Amino acid sequence: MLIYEHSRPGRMARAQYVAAQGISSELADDLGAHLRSSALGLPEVSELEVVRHYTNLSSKNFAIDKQFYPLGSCTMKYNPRGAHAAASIPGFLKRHPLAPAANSQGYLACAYELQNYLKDVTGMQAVSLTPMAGAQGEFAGVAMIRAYHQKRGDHDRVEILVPEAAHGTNPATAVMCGFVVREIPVTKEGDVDLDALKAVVGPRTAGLMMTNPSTCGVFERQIQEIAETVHEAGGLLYYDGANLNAILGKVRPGDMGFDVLHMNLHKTFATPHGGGGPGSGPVGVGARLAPFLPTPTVGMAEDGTYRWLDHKDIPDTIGRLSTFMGNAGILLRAYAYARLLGAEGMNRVGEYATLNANYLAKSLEQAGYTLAYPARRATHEFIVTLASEAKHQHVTAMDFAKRLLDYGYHAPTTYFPLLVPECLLIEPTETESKAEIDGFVAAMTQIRQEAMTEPALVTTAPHSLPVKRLDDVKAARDLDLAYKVTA
Amino acid sequence: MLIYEHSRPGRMARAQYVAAQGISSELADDLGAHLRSSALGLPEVSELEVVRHYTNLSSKNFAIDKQFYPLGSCTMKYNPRGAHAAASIPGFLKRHPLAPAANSQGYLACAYELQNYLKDVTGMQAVSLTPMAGAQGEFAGVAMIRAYHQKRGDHDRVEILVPEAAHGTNPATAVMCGFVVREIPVTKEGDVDLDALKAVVGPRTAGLMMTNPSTCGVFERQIQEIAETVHEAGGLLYYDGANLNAILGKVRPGDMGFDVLHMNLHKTFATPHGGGGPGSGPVGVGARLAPFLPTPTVGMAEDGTYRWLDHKDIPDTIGRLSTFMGNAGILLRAYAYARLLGAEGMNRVGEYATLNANYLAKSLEQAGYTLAYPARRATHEFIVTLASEAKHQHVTAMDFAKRLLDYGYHAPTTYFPLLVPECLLIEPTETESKAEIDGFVAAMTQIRQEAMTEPALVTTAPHSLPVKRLDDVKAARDLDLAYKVTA
Amino acid sequence: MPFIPHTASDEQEMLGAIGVPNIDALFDEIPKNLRAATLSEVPAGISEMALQRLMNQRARLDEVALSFLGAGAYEHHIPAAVWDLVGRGEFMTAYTPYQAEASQGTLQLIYEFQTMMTRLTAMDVANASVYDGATALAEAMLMAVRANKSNKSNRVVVAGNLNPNYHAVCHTIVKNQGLILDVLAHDPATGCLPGAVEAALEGAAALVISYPNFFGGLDDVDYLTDSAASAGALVIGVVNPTALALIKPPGEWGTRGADIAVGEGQPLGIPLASGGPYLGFMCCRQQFVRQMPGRIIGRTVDQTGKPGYTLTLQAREQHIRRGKATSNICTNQGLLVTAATIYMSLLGNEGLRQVALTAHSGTNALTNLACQIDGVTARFSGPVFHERVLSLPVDASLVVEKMAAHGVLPGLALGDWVTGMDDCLLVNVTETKTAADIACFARLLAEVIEEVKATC
Amino acid sequence: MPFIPHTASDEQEMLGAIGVPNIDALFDEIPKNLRAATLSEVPAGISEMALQRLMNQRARLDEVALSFLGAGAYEHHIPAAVWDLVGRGEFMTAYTPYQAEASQGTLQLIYEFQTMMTRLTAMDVANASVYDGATALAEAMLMAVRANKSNKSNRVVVAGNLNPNYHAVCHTIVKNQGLILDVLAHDPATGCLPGAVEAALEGAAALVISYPNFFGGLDDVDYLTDSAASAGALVIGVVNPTALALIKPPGEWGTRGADIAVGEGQPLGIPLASGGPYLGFMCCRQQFVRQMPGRIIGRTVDQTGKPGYTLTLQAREQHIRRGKATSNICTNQGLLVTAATIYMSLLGNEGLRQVALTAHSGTNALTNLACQIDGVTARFSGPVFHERVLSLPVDASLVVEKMAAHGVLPGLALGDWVTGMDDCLLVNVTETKTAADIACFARLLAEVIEEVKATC
Ligand SMILES: Cc1ncc(COP(=O)(O)O)c(C=O)c1O
Ligand SMILES: Cc1ncc(COP(=O)(O)O)c(C=O)c1O
Repeated sequence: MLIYEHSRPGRMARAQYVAAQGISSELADDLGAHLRSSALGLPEVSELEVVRHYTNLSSKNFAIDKQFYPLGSCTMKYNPRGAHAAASIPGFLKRHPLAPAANSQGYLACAYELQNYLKDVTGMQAVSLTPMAGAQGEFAGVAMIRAYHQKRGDHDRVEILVPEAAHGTNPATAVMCGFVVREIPVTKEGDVDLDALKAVVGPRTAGLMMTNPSTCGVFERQIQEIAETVHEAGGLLYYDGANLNAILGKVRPGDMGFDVLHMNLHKTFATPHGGGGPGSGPVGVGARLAPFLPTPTVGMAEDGTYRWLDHKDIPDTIGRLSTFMGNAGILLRAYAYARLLGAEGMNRVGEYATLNANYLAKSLEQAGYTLAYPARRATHEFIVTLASEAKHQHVTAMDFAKRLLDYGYHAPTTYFPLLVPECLLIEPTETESKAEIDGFVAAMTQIRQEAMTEPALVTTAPHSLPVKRLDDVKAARDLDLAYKVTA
Repeated sequence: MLIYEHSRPGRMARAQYVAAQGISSELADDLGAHLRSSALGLPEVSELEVVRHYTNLSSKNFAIDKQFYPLGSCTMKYNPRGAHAAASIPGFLKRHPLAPAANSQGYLACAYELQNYLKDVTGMQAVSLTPMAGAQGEFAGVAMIRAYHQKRGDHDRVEILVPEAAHGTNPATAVMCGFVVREIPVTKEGDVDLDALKAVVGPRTAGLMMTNPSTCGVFERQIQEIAETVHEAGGLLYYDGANLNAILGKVRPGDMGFDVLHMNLHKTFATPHGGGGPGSGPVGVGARLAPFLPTPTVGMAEDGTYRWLDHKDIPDTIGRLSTFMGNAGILLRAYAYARLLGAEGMNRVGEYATLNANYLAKSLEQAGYTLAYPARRATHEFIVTLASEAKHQHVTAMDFAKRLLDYGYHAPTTYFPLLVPECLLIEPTETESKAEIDGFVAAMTQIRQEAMTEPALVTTAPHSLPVKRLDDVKAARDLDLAYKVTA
Repeated sequence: MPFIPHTASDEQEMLGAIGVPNIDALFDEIPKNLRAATLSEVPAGISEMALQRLMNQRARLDEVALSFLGAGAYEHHIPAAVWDLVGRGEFMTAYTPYQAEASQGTLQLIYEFQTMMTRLTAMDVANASVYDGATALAEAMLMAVRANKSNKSNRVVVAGNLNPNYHAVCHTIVKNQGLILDVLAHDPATGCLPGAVEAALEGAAALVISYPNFFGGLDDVDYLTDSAASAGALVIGVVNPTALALIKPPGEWGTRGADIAVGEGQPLGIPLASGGPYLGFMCCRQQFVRQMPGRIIGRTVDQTGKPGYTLTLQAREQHIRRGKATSNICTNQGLLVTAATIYMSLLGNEGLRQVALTAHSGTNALTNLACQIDGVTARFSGPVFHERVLSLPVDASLVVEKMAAHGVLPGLALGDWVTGMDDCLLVNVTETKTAADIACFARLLAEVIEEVKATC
Repeated sequence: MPFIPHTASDEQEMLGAIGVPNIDALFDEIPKNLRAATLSEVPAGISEMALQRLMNQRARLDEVALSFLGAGAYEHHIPAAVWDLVGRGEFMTAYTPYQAEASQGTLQLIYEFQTMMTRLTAMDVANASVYDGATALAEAMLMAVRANKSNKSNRVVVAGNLNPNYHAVCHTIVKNQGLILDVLAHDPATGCLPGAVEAALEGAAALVISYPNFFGGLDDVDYLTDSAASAGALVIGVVNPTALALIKPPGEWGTRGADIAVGEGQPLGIPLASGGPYLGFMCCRQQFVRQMPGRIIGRTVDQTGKPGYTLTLQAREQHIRRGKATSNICTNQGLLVTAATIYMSLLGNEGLRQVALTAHSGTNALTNLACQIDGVTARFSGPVFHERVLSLPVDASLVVEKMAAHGVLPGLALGDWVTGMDDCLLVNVTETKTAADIACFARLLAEVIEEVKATC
């Protein structure tokens, strides 16, 4: 039932009628012709109805707080409640973004220190916290690459190279920044095809976007050679930080030769995903791109107080990316997370994320599943391909995914990266226990059995959720994007 | 699965290791022989495991926030989140109960004003907020009655009269206060049997405990005559305020002739029930019992500041009932609720609680159910008796109750009051909408149908809950009250 | 009517169905002369926004910068996860789990709580809470007198170093049933009970020991327990749950352990909040379980053999036994049990131990620093748990007043609490206090003492 | 390792199963010379307790007593229920609803959000949010240029009275795709756009109107919309959702309404929180839905015909279309959509109207009071919504500085924002401001002006 179906004309949550003391909310006659005459069309419900409706709706979601959620490339790990509490202190929640710096030293201190931590973990020279998600971080990074070449008068560099395994945001970003995308093939072993790269790299190359470990769940072993190749051709290297969780404290993108990167704090720094955001995608840069960082960033004045840096301080900035200063509340959570972990804790993130992934990969292999890159170490994630199951039992990766829901596990990422057929990209993260992983393997083993003996059970799954499999085709064909009230 | 079943030796929620800065938590060798040598025996789990375990456990509860919960005598109405927020402000949460009054004027102001509001709504002369639940309020009230008679040297008054429909806490309280209980029968119409009362009342009568509306869900029409009868005999009248919701703003117990009462703020003042508490049971008294009020209470000094009143101010007090000053946090919620409603809002509570109950009673009667007191007006609650269904279809009140759970409604109170066979005591409260009540009636109609045509469906219910009907006999016979770890 | 959902047309339809012209008609059984006058003290309703602002202003008045007040309620760090979970509507807005199948969440949680409490105290069984520590003790006294089959005494010997408020509450509650509370005075030199208690215990139904005692000190519980056992008295231990991470649990006192253990659950994840809601816990030997008041959850199975949880032994309770119940308690402190259970799960064995150890070290550090101030000494010298009496060269209540004006609550001035202790300050240090806090305390204390001296 | 659950024996078993001697061996594919140096900037980990204390101290530094700052982010009362519900783990710790069957909670909620937004704006369809108001506008510009089939222009005419930060963000984002932003200067006397815009609009792909504008003023949207329509330009309305409870929704501007409506969702139950996370909303005509970026939820049915909700039109998105997507946006502002949806449900039609009306009255009251101060005038005279520019007799930035030192943020000094407005203060009043607050503002303003005058 929709909240609108609880609505009755004239019903109200009266405690939310907010006329301020001493202020009469008389009619706004002075607005004249600007006055709205049509109904607002919001639901009219009681406070209990709202609380009950959304409490019950929430129970229809899977969530990290409820179950294992091994969504590859998404890093669904525990979101510390302590970080949430820290960011929810009234002084922070009520701070207006345009409050004078003198009244903002608390927030600025956190942001300043976070910039430093992020430089440290990535091996970069400078950081801007303003991008509001990974994709916006990518935008900022690629826009800086463009600004760099333009500043140098290097106007022919119109191409961005992207390995074919890349996340969709990479090519989409390159296009948003006005570049042409060239895809680079990936070898059977999951590495970039170096010959293919060398064949396309050249004076038109503005840069290469990649992530390492790659979205194939393996570490790109030739990274130094790739970096040299691109750099020699005059291009820059962009690091998509979505996979930073795999290497936190182990290798730094800056040391691998990357010139610019974004981080997904909502992944590596454990801020909650919120059912689709908010995220935060700070960018880090080496010396060459530092002059182009998006504003604002935080600096320290000579007297030790913190202040905002804007286009006056960074004249070549690509500019502003958000109305104010990015998803500050998420940055506070990430800052809190960094403080809780400390340097030692950070080092262990990559270690245990990798341990869990390799253990799970090995266990699934033993249960009869086919790994996409069996000869490789798993990183923080790995790929299982169900091509054979799809061919012989006609049970697809999507069927396996849906059936997992019945067992109370969220499904891994399906059909990504696109180059591996019928794949599941599985990322357990470091905050899951061995027992939880073993439970998942047991379910997968069972489903494999079902696929052999009773495939219909799997192909018509899920069976125990609020709805059965949904008709996506109808959704796109008979578009119903807003409730039409029966007046 | 129990939290203990997630436990692994050495596992820990490391962020909760709290060694304070600059304090080394070295071994406490100075404790010598006092040192504990045995294991603590707590579970060893990660923070995510805790969050996940209790999030999932919570989903196994019915709750006001999730569904209609018409538990008679319990007043399960909406618990405003605004009141919860008000009581959760750090300054209140961190206030130490023994903080000097000079550092406590915020809390004291709320408590002082709440005392006044409660006097007003009950028609009493003085109030003490210290009792921590209804039963403790009863204790305070009856102990005051005892202290009153003792102070007057009236030592023969050893009996407390209680109508047979009374809540179990009434006789239990009388006994705790050292009295003998005499039950008074109730007529077919739900009124106290006045002749029976007159027959037992006398020089041994310390007082009469009752509630009005009674637990039969009807208003005691002879209340004035009852009061006169008891008073003339030298006894005092105790009002069990559990039913105050029915008459808020309509009649005041003080005006009916009661000398002392407790209120269940966790019912009438909408503080959450918490799965079994906390509650708060302030007592109000007329002039005669004011000298005996439990301490502490809050008074105002001449300079307008608030201060605690203790045995120095109330020398005849029955004494202290809690380590500090009662369930202060609940009092703050009740205060907030009173402020949100205001006088006008209070008046409407009783009105709409009564409207809902009468509408529901009428609807169920039309659906074929038998009302226990069909000739009477329902108050805020009413009784349905399933004696006939139990006799003819062998479907009991408990079966109806369990089956309701399958329909997503919490069951009404069953088998209380004891004098009505196979009864359901139903209290919808004022915060439920007509649509919600209609839905409940539809479910009840359906279940009645099932009881006729497919009784096994009802007698083996519930079918859709985390467990099926539980074996209470085994629970009491093979006592298993704590988990035995398999080492 | 902030929370009433009725629209005018709902109301009309409902009145029509009932067959009355207006709501007032529903009250026609109430004698006219009783109909209430309008409320005069309750002000007009305000919005949630106005309420929030008002309450923020008031709460601000009660803020202090630093507090060393203990005396039965302790400032601990509460992990953020605790109240995020406790505040979930499913826990917060459920009733007592009478319908077991619809309340497995709360029921299992209480079963886990019972398990944790039995282990922490090393006792056999635990109940699902009573109101607070003091009422838990009162109930334990009544219970002990009922349960002690070896004598028919109604006399309970109470340690003189018990929190005076506990004593006061017990007095209020048990006197009506004719119990006699005899105080076993503590040794004024040590703050502990005397070394010979045999005489005092003769013919007593029970002995109440506080461990730690009101002064933070640790009595010789082994000796006391064994002495009580020889005298045929049951032993009731009043314990601090945090302390039990470090010191001997009641189930291990003496040769056979205490018979009943009670205490205040507040330190287990429950905010100070002006004194409540907290939770009183009660544990006992298996043999006394039918004498224990309050709710008890048992594990059982459903019709299919699946494990489940339910209220059990209800024949002890008022809703079944009415006047013959073990107590009149009904609503208890369910939500606080939820908090305590989650707190103990998050802390675990090592976490709780660290809380206790840090508090212990901090207390020692504070004692050392404070005793460097001229005229300040530790009133008693034995070991303590996280609380210590300091003897000051001036009236302690003046010191409290002056330090409080600086936003620091230095502890409890004992003058109003224990006769002859006007110069004494009961100071508590938990894991929340850093070395800097302790230094700040000592600095301000020294200053304020000088100030008081100067003005006297 | 605060959140890693592995025990030593877990680790050993897992390594054994994998067949490696230690965790380090799992990194053997990484070239040795790349292995990281230890972190030098990240300090040692602290406990949650220490963190909480640190953050409390820092947050305290940022507290102010009273604020009249608006300029794109507004202080509103947020009902307590909103974040109690939003903070539920089921909403907060779920991912984007890729597995529809396991995400019906979030999906249905977004569908409800889309419905509410279409109604509030009187537009046909809405998406599930983009980052914030400014990026919503940037996306709308790109979308308009793609969608405008009547001309091939890449020129967007932007109202000069648009929030300068919105303009800056759009510039950053759209310039890379070759869009040209032409500013349509506002009339310095009225703060509104000029009465004749035909020439400026010629050949433009779109016109951006801000309603209210940056100064709080209300442009003649009917005229502007109709002019754009005649010129073949699409109309993008940048609107404040609270204002729409009082003033004309973009779908009703002029004869045919705006084509795209965007704005900042922050006023709908989202705390100021230093500028984010907020949410940008986007609505448009049905015919442009396939050009709209971001997630869109559709209602459909499951295999049994039961209604359900799912992500739809994914062929617009980067994960399907990669380089050909409408935008690169992936993660958006889901949790804030949750907050806004619950906020709008709680307020309802009349509740939101009251918020707007109260803010409006308060703004008028403040204007009247402030203009009684010698030398203070309203910079523009037309009607406004909850924001107004005051012209001061002294430099506004000095006034802000001095009032802020008293804990009152009087608004935004416009000197750094709009040339020639050094004496101007942009003041916002929402429903949170009482008559007493406004009086306090005026009193302090008068004082501070005198002070500045004296020191100059
Ligand atoms: C590999 C990769 N790159 C980029 C992104 C984009 O990040 P965001 O969703 O925060 O925009 C993601 C997240 O989905 C990702 O997995
Ligand atoms: C009629 C009546 N009296 C007394 C009580 C006891 O109140 P409490 O449970 O708060 O002790 C109740 C609550 O169950 C009740 O319904």
